[in-house]
Amino acid sequence: MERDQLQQLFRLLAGNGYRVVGPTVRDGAIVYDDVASIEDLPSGWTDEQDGGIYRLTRRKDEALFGYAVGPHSWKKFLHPPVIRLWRAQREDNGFQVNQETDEPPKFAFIGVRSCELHAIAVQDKVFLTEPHVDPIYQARRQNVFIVAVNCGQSGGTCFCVSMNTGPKVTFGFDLALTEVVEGERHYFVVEAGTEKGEEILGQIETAEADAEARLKAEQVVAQTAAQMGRQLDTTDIKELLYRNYDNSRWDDVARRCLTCANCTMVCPTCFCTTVEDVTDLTGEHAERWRKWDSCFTLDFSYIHGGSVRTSPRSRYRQWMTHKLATWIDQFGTSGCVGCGRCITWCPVAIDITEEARAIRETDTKKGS
Amino acid sequence: MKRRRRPKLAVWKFASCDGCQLSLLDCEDELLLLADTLEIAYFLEASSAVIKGPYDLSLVEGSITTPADAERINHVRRVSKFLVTIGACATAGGIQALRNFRDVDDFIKIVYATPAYINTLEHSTPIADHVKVDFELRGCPINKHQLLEVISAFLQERKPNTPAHSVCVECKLRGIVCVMVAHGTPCLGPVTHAGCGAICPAYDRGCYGCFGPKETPNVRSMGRWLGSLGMSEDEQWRVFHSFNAYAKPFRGFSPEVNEKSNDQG
Amino acid sequence: MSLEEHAMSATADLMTPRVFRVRRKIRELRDVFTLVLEPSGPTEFSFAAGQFNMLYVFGVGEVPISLSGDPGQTQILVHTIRSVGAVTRAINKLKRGDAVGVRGPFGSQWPFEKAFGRDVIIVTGGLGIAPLRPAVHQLLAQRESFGKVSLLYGARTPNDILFQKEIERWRGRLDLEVEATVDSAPPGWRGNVGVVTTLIPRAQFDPATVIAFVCGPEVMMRFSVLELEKCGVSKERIFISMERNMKCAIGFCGHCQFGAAFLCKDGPIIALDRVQTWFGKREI
Amino acid sequence: MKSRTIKVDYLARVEGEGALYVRIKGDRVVDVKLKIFEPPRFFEAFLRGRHYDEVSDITARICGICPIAYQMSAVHAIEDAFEVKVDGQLRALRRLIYCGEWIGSHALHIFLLHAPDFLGYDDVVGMAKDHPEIVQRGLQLKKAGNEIMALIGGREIHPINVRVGGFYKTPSKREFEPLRESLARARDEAIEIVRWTATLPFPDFEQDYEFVALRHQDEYPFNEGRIVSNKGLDITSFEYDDHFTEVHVKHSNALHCILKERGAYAVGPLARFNLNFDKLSPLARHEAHKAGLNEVCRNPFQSIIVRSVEVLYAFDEALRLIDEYEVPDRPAVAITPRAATGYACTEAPRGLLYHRYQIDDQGRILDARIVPPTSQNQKTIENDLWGLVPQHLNLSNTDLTSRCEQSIRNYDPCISCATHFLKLDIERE
Ligand SMILES: Cc1cc2nc3c(=O)[nH]c(=O)nc-3n(C[C@H](O)[C@H](O)[C@H](O)COP(=O)(O)OP(=O)(O)OC[C@H]3O[C@@H](n4cnc5c(N)ncnc54)[C@H](O)[C@@H]3O)c2cc1C
Ligand code: SF4
Ligand code: SF4
Ligand code: SF4
Repeated sequence: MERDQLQQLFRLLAGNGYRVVGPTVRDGAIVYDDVASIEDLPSGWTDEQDGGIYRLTRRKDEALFGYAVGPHSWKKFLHPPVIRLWRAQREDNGFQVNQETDEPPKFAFIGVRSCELHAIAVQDKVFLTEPHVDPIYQARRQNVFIVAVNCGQSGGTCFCVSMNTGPKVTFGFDLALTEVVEGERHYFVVEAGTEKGEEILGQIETAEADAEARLKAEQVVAQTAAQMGRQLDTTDIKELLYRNYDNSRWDDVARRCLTCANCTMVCPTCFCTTVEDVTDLTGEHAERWRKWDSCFTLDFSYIHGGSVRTSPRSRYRQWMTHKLATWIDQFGTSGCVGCGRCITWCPVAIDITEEARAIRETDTKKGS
Repeated sequence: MKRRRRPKLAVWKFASCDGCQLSLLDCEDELLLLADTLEIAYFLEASSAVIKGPYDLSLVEGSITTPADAERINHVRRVSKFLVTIGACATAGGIQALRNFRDVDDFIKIVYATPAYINTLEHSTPIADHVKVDFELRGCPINKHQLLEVISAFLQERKPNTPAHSVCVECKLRGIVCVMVAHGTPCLGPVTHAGCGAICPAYDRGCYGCFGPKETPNVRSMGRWLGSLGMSEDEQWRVFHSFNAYAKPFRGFSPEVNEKSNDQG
Repeated sequence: MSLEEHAMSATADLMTPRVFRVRRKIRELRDVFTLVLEPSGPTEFSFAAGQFNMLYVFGVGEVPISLSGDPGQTQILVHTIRSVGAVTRAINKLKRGDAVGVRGPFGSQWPFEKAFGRDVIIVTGGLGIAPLRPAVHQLLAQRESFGKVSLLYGARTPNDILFQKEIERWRGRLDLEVEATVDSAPPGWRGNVGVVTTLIPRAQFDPATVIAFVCGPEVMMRFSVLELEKCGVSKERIFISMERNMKCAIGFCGHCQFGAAFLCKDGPIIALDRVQTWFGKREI
Repeated sequence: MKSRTIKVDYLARVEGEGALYVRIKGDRVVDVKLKIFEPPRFFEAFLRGRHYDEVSDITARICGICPIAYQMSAVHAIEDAFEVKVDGQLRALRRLIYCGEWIGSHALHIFLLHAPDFLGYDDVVGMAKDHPEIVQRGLQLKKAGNEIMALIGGREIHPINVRVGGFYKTPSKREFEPLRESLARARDEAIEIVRWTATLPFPDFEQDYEFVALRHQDEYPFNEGRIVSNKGLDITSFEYDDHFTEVHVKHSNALHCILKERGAYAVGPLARFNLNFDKLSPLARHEAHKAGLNEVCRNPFQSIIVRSVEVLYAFDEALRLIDEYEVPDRPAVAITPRAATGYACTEAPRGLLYHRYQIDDQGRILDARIVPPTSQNQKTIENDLWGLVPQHLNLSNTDLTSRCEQSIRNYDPCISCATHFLKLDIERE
């Protein structure tokens, strides 16, 4: 598929009632937002990432997906940061509660990475596992059309290879693209993952990818896998963390950690929320709002008399142990997909792979 | 609607810029409803009518800087059932608390030709240093939506939703690109109390801390990082010593001497 | 409605409070009261001993509160509440006929099926007896299914003993061992003085098979567990009821995590062996 | 001889804390004091040693009612020191945000502080019961002004987007669309308000004032212009200190500013209007005429009409600026600090606001001087009372007191940079 045909895909999706969202450049970063055409994509841009640092830079070519992942993740569409759950009105001798009835849009995601597909799969487990299904997540999730992209380049903080979540997309997409830029030639190798995907693809005139193109696409992914910016040894990680609740490394990281919650906000799997019960001045009208929350706030663990996790040490420990260990007990998978966002967007460059390594190195009960 | 006696509202001013009480008048859409819900009993900026206390809800703006005000706040407390301080002046001493770090006589000489006429205290102090405060609303200035939230919460006897976490949380909820990570712009968001809606990062500048310290702020680590972004020690000192200079975790900040290796340990 | 849609609207219902009315309010202690609620329209509900509801006071907020009534009674919801903060105070102000929002019931229950044919020891302190009252009712209702049943209860002072009349009634039964103790007593108190753990070694139960139900302040549970273990009760037979902040009560908000457990769905009642990694550690 | 004292311990409906003291012996006024006891906050002192880039945020905190004025005078004075010129759309945006502040501040004064005097109410809430439409209109106007500030500045009080050299971020054209609509609606309302203020009852009272304001060759003044007066003054901000001086009087924590040569003078809407009538927009001029204002208005009570004319003008100007807006290439011009002293006056809603900064080559402030409009008007306010009281000796004490307060409010004194009444003592000798 050529660049122009990608444009056609945008039109088809919009024509089919999808709200097309994808990567675009804003305020010095590649964010996910509405995209009307391929003009809105970050053509020729890439990102340089390291702990606490993200910079947009120009590429030598005009690749559309030549960057890693930015500050946003798809969870902002599937699991909205702020949403009203219901409204209530005081009535004679009581009140009446009205559920929200707004129909969410049908989203088409453009440019979903393998780690992000894994992150979505992780949140599926959180929100779509019986007996309780989150209707807000479900309504958005069930209609989404996913155009995935195989990563052509890894970011400075990525470690999907360690987490077994990339860089090649293997499931969960309707269409998957591999972008190939070679001199003058710039094309995409497309693979359909679902019938929905086939159907849309069928409406675009594309040439069957030849063997060479397929090989090129394979090479792109293999190259990326070899470039990982970070590594994390996951051997027995759960047991490791379970026996290291008292490791002094937690004190060390607490001296640096700002408990600002950025890591949890940017994490594509973090799902925690709080609710705010509000009223207007008349007191006749009440609403409940749900907002993303984080285990780094004091209110998060507040029970009458004080917060359970008052020390920054215990809050960092909660976050990292949840991501890498308790998650496995809860959902049968790691809560970390190796996207590297928490490393890049931590204002003071705290690095989960580094902290995990430090714990492993100082594991007093090694082998026990 | 069950109509109770309307609670009496009083608004008091101490050393301040008036901005926080103006926030109440800036609620253009709610002002008349507010006056209907509460009896505005004492609010000199808005009304000549003064109704006697006691007052159910007192909003106090400004810091204590004169001996007379130190007396007056005791009176305010006595006539107030529920006392809410509004703004950085009232909750942290305000910008004028910068005097607390220097000799106030020098300050007087700089501004006034005849210093003898000026009767002022050495320190500008928050209201809570003088009397019991029931709730503190942060900000320089306060956010009017938060003010309405506090008043609505008071009326319903519930806890106001004014989270004490970092500005970063608001910043991320809005999907703003972090100016510190993406642009290298120093930002106090990670140690600053939420409430403004992360406006500075939304306008492409670093947060300058006008809502004061968040819960458990790690100012030392913040300072170290600001240093690594190129802020001099003097700049670091200044950035923590502005509108909430006298708020404890900021007050005590002193830059660490920059070691060669900018390690994060 | 497809099955999928059904599941969805079912959860949506769990996210929205239903309106109940206060039928009765009973003052138990200075700051503790029992609220009897009834549905404001025809609604079906049932609950199991140990479960809790989220109670919402219009315009004030919502808090988790255990069911403290007899699970056999399906027409009413009974809650026993200590007034400590904004929401519980607001609940305390409710009068007969006032509306309350209810979501629930949520959470796990006391494991009766595991206790069939065995001794049961109940160790509780303070308000911890509230979620155990339904359990006692159920044990008594099926009394012949269990071995020896003992109820050990600690309170701060004689004036803090909750459900005093009922406890007296239970104490009068021959098929139930009831012991109460207080931390400190005025002269004239003829009962036990000391912490509740001191009652454990004296209670009659077979440590090799007994099932223990423990509920109370976290410190109290910690020491009770130590004592039970000392007597030879193994972890998988000790059930504790844990408390953490809760917002959604259906496992989405993350607040109630205690190690790997979501206390709103894996708990509040949980076997000690499932949380032994975390139980007794600080700031979990 | 009978003598009485009019004493107002806390002036109400003014911004900040002040008191009034008037002593009358028979039919002679023997003492007038506008006391300002708003506690001193020492801005000039703690500005020393701060960085030039902090000044606009810090000085904004002098006054919550007109923070933009402080920011504008500060950035212009500093740019003067660094010899930087900010023009084009960045200059236009500064005018635009200033329009927002004029509207917000004037609307506050007209409806919430001053109009209740004319109609005999304690406050706007009382007034709203009998004149609901007027009050609603007023609040909507105020809101429209605040919207301008919030959009460009980030928030209405102590905006965060103003900096030396321009802004941190400039709005896109699209962001102005909804604002444009509400401003267009508000402009129509503002016309009604000019007409309405003209119907208020005004006492006959005129004095021979020296009016001082900025005058710019092309425009009604906000940020630039020469300082001129109806008595021949015509200087630049650089010369301000040569012609004006501040005196510290015992009864006040605010400094009184006077013209070295001629003493008291008046700044503010009346002064601006009288010296710049020709620069108003045709619509504003037209409505001013219809409202019965001539090119020169010497009745300070009519300042309420002048304020509403300025509100109308500000809407007109804001709409013009929005229509001509193009996103500038960069949000701010580059700054290189140098050791120098910079001077600037801008037109705060209440009048001329002078800032002077001496800066070192690192961009640190060595010395700062700030003269707010209210200090400049203080003497004139007292003079008005000297003139007004003898004319109204027949009034009861209560009525005379209200008249005095109303007369003070003519100047919209901002006591934080100068607001209020509690107790009235009448002493008879
Ligand atoms: C599963 C469970 C069962 C409970 N059963 C009972 C009961 O039967 N009787 C009883 O009196 N209390 C019970 N509690 C405790 C009760 O929920 C708290 O006392 C109550 O939330 C306090 O709310 P407040 O607004 O009055 O107090 P505040 O201190 O003002 O609390 C503010 C908010 O923090 C949260 N919070 C505070 N304390 C707790 C807490 N202990 N647990 C969870 N969230 C908390 C709530 O969201 C509350 O609104 C139970 C708690 C849990 C988790
Ligand atoms: S790491 Fe923290 S915020 Fe993220 S899902 Fe776990 S508990 Fe929630
Ligand atoms: S806190 Fe800031 S905005 Fe509020 S009164 Fe003080 S100086 Fe003004
Ligand atoms: S811009 Fe500032 S407030 Fe926003 S996330 Fe970054 S550090 Fe936090």
